[in-house]
Amino acid sequence: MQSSLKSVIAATGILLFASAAWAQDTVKVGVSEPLTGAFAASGNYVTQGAQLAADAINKSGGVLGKKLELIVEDNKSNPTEAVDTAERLIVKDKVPVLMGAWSSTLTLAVMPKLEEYKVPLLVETSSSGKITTSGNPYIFRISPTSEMEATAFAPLAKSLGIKKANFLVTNNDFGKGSMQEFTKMLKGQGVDIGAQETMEPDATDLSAQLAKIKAAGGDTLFVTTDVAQLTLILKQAKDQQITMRIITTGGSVAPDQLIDQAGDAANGSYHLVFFTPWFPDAVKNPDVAQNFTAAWKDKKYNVGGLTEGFRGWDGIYTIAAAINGAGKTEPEAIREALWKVKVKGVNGDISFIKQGPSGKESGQNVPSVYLVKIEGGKVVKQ
Amino acid sequence: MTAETPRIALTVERLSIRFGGLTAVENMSFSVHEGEVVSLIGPNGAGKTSAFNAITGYLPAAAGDIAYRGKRLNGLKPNRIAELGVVRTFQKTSVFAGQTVIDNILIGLHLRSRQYPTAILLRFPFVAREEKELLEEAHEILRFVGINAPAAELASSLPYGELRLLEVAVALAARPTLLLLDEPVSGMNPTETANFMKTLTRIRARDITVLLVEHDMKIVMGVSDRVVCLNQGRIIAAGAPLEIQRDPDVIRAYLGERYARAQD
Amino acid sequence: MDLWKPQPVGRLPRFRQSLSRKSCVLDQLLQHCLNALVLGGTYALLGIGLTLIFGIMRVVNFTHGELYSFGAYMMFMFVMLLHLDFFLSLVLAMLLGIALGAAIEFLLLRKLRGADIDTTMLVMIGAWIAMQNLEQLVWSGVAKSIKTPFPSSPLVMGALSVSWNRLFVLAVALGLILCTYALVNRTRLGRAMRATFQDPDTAALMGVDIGTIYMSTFALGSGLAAAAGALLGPIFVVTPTMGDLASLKAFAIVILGGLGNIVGATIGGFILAFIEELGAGYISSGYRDAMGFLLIIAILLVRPTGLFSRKERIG
Amino acid sequence: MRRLATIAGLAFLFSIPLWLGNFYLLHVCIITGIFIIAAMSLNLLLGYTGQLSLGQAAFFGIGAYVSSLASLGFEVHLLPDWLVTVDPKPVWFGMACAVVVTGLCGWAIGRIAFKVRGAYFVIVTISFAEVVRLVALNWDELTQGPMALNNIPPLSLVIPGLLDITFIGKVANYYLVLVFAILSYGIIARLVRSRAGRAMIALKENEALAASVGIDVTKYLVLATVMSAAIAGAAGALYAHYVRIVDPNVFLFIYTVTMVIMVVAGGKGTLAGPVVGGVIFGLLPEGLRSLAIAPEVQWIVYGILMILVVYLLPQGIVPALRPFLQHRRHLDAQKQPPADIPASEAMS
Repeated sequence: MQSSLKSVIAATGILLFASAAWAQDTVKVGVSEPLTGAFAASGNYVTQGAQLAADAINKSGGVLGKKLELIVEDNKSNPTEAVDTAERLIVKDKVPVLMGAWSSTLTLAVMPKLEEYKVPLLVETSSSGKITTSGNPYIFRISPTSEMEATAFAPLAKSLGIKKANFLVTNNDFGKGSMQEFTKMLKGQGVDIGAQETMEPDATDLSAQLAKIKAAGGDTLFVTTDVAQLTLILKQAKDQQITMRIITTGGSVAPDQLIDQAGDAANGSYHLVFFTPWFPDAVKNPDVAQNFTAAWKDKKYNVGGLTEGFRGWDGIYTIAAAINGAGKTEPEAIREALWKVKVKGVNGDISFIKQGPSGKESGQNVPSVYLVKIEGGKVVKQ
Repeated sequence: MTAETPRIALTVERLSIRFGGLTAVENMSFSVHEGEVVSLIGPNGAGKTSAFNAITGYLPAAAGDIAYRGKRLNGLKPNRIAELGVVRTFQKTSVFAGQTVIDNILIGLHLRSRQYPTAILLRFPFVAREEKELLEEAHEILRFVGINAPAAELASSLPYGELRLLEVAVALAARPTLLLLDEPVSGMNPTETANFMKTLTRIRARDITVLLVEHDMKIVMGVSDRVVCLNQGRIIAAGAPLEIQRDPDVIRAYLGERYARAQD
Repeated sequence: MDLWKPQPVGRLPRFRQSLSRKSCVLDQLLQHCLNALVLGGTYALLGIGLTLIFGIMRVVNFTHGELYSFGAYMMFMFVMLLHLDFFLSLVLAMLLGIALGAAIEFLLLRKLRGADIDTTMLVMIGAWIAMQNLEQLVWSGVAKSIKTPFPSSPLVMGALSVSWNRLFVLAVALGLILCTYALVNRTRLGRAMRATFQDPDTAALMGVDIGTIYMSTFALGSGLAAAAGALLGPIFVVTPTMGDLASLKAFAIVILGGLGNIVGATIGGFILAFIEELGAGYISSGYRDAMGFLLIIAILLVRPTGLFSRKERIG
Repeated sequence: MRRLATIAGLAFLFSIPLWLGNFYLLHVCIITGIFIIAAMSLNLLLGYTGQLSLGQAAFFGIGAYVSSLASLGFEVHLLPDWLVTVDPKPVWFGMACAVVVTGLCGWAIGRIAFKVRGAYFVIVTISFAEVVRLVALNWDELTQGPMALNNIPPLSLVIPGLLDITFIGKVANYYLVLVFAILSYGIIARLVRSRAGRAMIALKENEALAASVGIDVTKYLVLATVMSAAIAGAAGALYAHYVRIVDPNVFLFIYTVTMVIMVVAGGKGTLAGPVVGGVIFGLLPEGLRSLAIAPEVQWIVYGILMILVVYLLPQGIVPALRPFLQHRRHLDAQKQPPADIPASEAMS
């Protein structure tokens, strides 16, 4: 918690000051993340990961012979605020490339600004399909779409023996997009769909939704939200004796933090994640994962945040590779270069395929997806 | 009603006012003729101000009828009653304290003015013309009641006597045909009181009917055509000042010492 | 894979489902009521704190929600950072809430006594903004959770269940409400409070030290809000903005119960909780928080003095 | 003299985009301008009728949503089998709808205000804003809920063969907001310096006395809330078509608080107050930001300033400066009729 506080101050304060002082000598990258509000926990982890990546890159010589400088703005988990941060980063700080904005809703909100100012955005977390299919050529996404997650999960639906599934998701593009894709996938497998409940991202008392879900019956509950709310759901589900198998999607659930904060209420839950620090051999690029994990632990950041923080790391490394590839810090050149990057990331190898209407395609990475389970206070492979 | 008798302006019939279980006024009946000055007197708590409040719509009447020029006032809101020409002042000094003297009067001229929101926003020519007339009229009212303070002075910074005159000026601006004054001279020094008497005479001269609540008997006896005396919510006597002065009930209930003092 | 043939799953269970559905409906209703009961306790706690301040001091206390989150953060600090005993932390959080309330009264409200209600309201809004952002600066915007010593498996009664932690909260809340009631109705201080509520000027003439009464009232109200935060923090999570809705709901409860009416605020707290919980369960969970506000608007239109106010009274 | 100063001031405001050069600062000016309009609308209620409405963000937000929805078009089931479809309308029409709808909301709130006053009125207005926010959050079919209304079209004015402007850039939007601000100022100035404005002031100063001289208190309170709401709605519509995104957070209490601070600090019940307060509190965040100060600190400063203003300048900045202008005001008041407001002169 101290570290996150530090990052907030560092992000909004020192770096802004620095930007004024050494404007000429650095390569600026804009980062818009939710540092406060409903998604604050995840946003701070991603920002920490991004900062670690920038430090590591700078230690090994920076980009184009200059230091990489992150200008972090807090989008307050609020779409209008997210647009404002993009406006500020592009118009005021004149960054040639952005990373953000965590939630799909926030990213979708920022997208028109990218077209207006012609600046590329590297999307590190958002999962809504709409982001890459709406024909915005300034979008490059390294995180999986909900559809990819659902497809990856499909074979498991049978092996887990899911017969009737319920949903509890945040009332935004992230949650609803996920619910839509998983419903489609499950229906295709002949699974009954029970209650489909939504919740506000900052709701804390979910007992009413859980009571409804319990009454609906079924064997599985799919949950899509971030770690803070998920902790509450696990605890409150246990209070109400909901014995369904809980499966989370979206990868923003930090199982270690769940074990720590929800205690044995976390036992028996399944989680779709995109980085598995618990099984170093299972990841595609063990050395990269090793570097990241070491840097994270070095800073004494919360280990629960590893599964979220890696997104920031991968995002910044991808951006750095694109800037190096472009050879200059111009938005259009960086956008061109992003199509050619091949980066060894924590999640796996990052490169972009084309998605969306032709002529205005967005870039989409094909990342790895893992399912893990919490059992006896430990994360186990599924 | 024959032609010779003066026309009746205000009639109060069997008026009762209650607060919860407490009866403030009971079965009160009296009337005021056009152009008259009538005083309502009685010891504290006799129900004078309550009667005022009921007539002007600030208190609901529990029973009875109030009518002005044939129109029933019961249940009307104060502003509707003011539109009918019945305007009052308040016992506790009551002006628009944060506004200048002239603005106080301009507010008082509300009923005189004919502007409506559309005309104001679109600035119809008559609006500016009317504003000019209103300002002239406001200055005229100031002169009429005899306020000497600068028109741009804040009302809150006026000396007490002028403040009470300003109250009357605001009421006069509403163009009353019946003016109800609630203890207008209480707290004034003799000079201020004398000044006020003059103003009251001028008001009379304008054919404005006046209903007065006052403790100062010099004023009451000096200006009233008729006096109604209340005690404990009931009328105990009514008539010309001289009759009232001689009425044994009144003397017993109220005038005894007080009037005796005033006579000296 | 043969198990996935539709027939055996389709018929038999349909019959069983309709049987179990009936009991499910009842269970769900009872579960909602149980949840509401627990929630109502803390609402009542928030409500009586505010109704005392609002009733006696005529201050629309926008910092009430901040005291609530302050209590929760103190709980977090004591339990999670200083590793103090859970129950001791609860007491400490409440005491600090009392102290903070007294400080606010002394620093901000004392000089404004007699000022109109809008002026104090603006000051309290300013204090609220400053406090909330200070909290965010100190604790960051990331939600904190607090560990509890209660067993993690709930108390089970048939199909119903409730966590021990929530039962504890309900018990403590009811205890604090009774204590407050007794304080106002059975002690010298309480009598002076009631006198001040009726008529501060006369009370002052009769020798009541209005300054002390105001400070005690504000401190007591603040302490109750902090206690509510300290109780609920471990059940939910602690965030800098957690108090915003809480204080709006407290306003709703005060209006529901009538100004300065402790019993009214207690009943109002439970009514609000039941309406919210049942509304969320059977109408729409999204409009859960709207129920309270719709209730306020409706009540004020029908009965501008609140649901339970006879005349303005206290106790 | 006065007229000259006004013309000079307006010339300065109109010249800003010509020499500012920095688009980001222009963006800040536009947002500030929009909030000044909203603050002026609040001032009509708070400053002139004395009703502390803490639901002003509701009108602002309703204006933003109505205008956006009308110009984006929408489909909504009012009953399960009754689908209402609205095709996209021109933006100017959407903005007009916003003004009308917020005016109607203002009418409703004005009627309520007649029943409850003081603290209760404040709480009713807060509740109103909160209910509207929750509706915007949950009525996804119409408002997209927390997913926000995106890609809102910018205002474009097309008169065939004569005019064709799309307000998409910063400079165009700046002038749009400036014109709206002058218009709103003019409307409010005309209103408060008329019979209607005097009635509102009377209502604030002394309601009983106002009624006694024939002022229909309810009528003018309703008039004030309708005008106030409509202007706030227009500001909200401007905001929506400038930032081109609206989400339910637009109803948050913090926006109302921003407006209240602007009005109270500048001087409630004065025409210039919200403008002065708006300029200070609109530009202050950027000043603090450039001093490398965290946003939380900015808000802490806001909160403390608000307390200090109430303590030290209870009337606000503009009335505190008034003694310097007192001499001329005396003359104004003695002269008949009072000189009309310069801004509206510049307009007509």
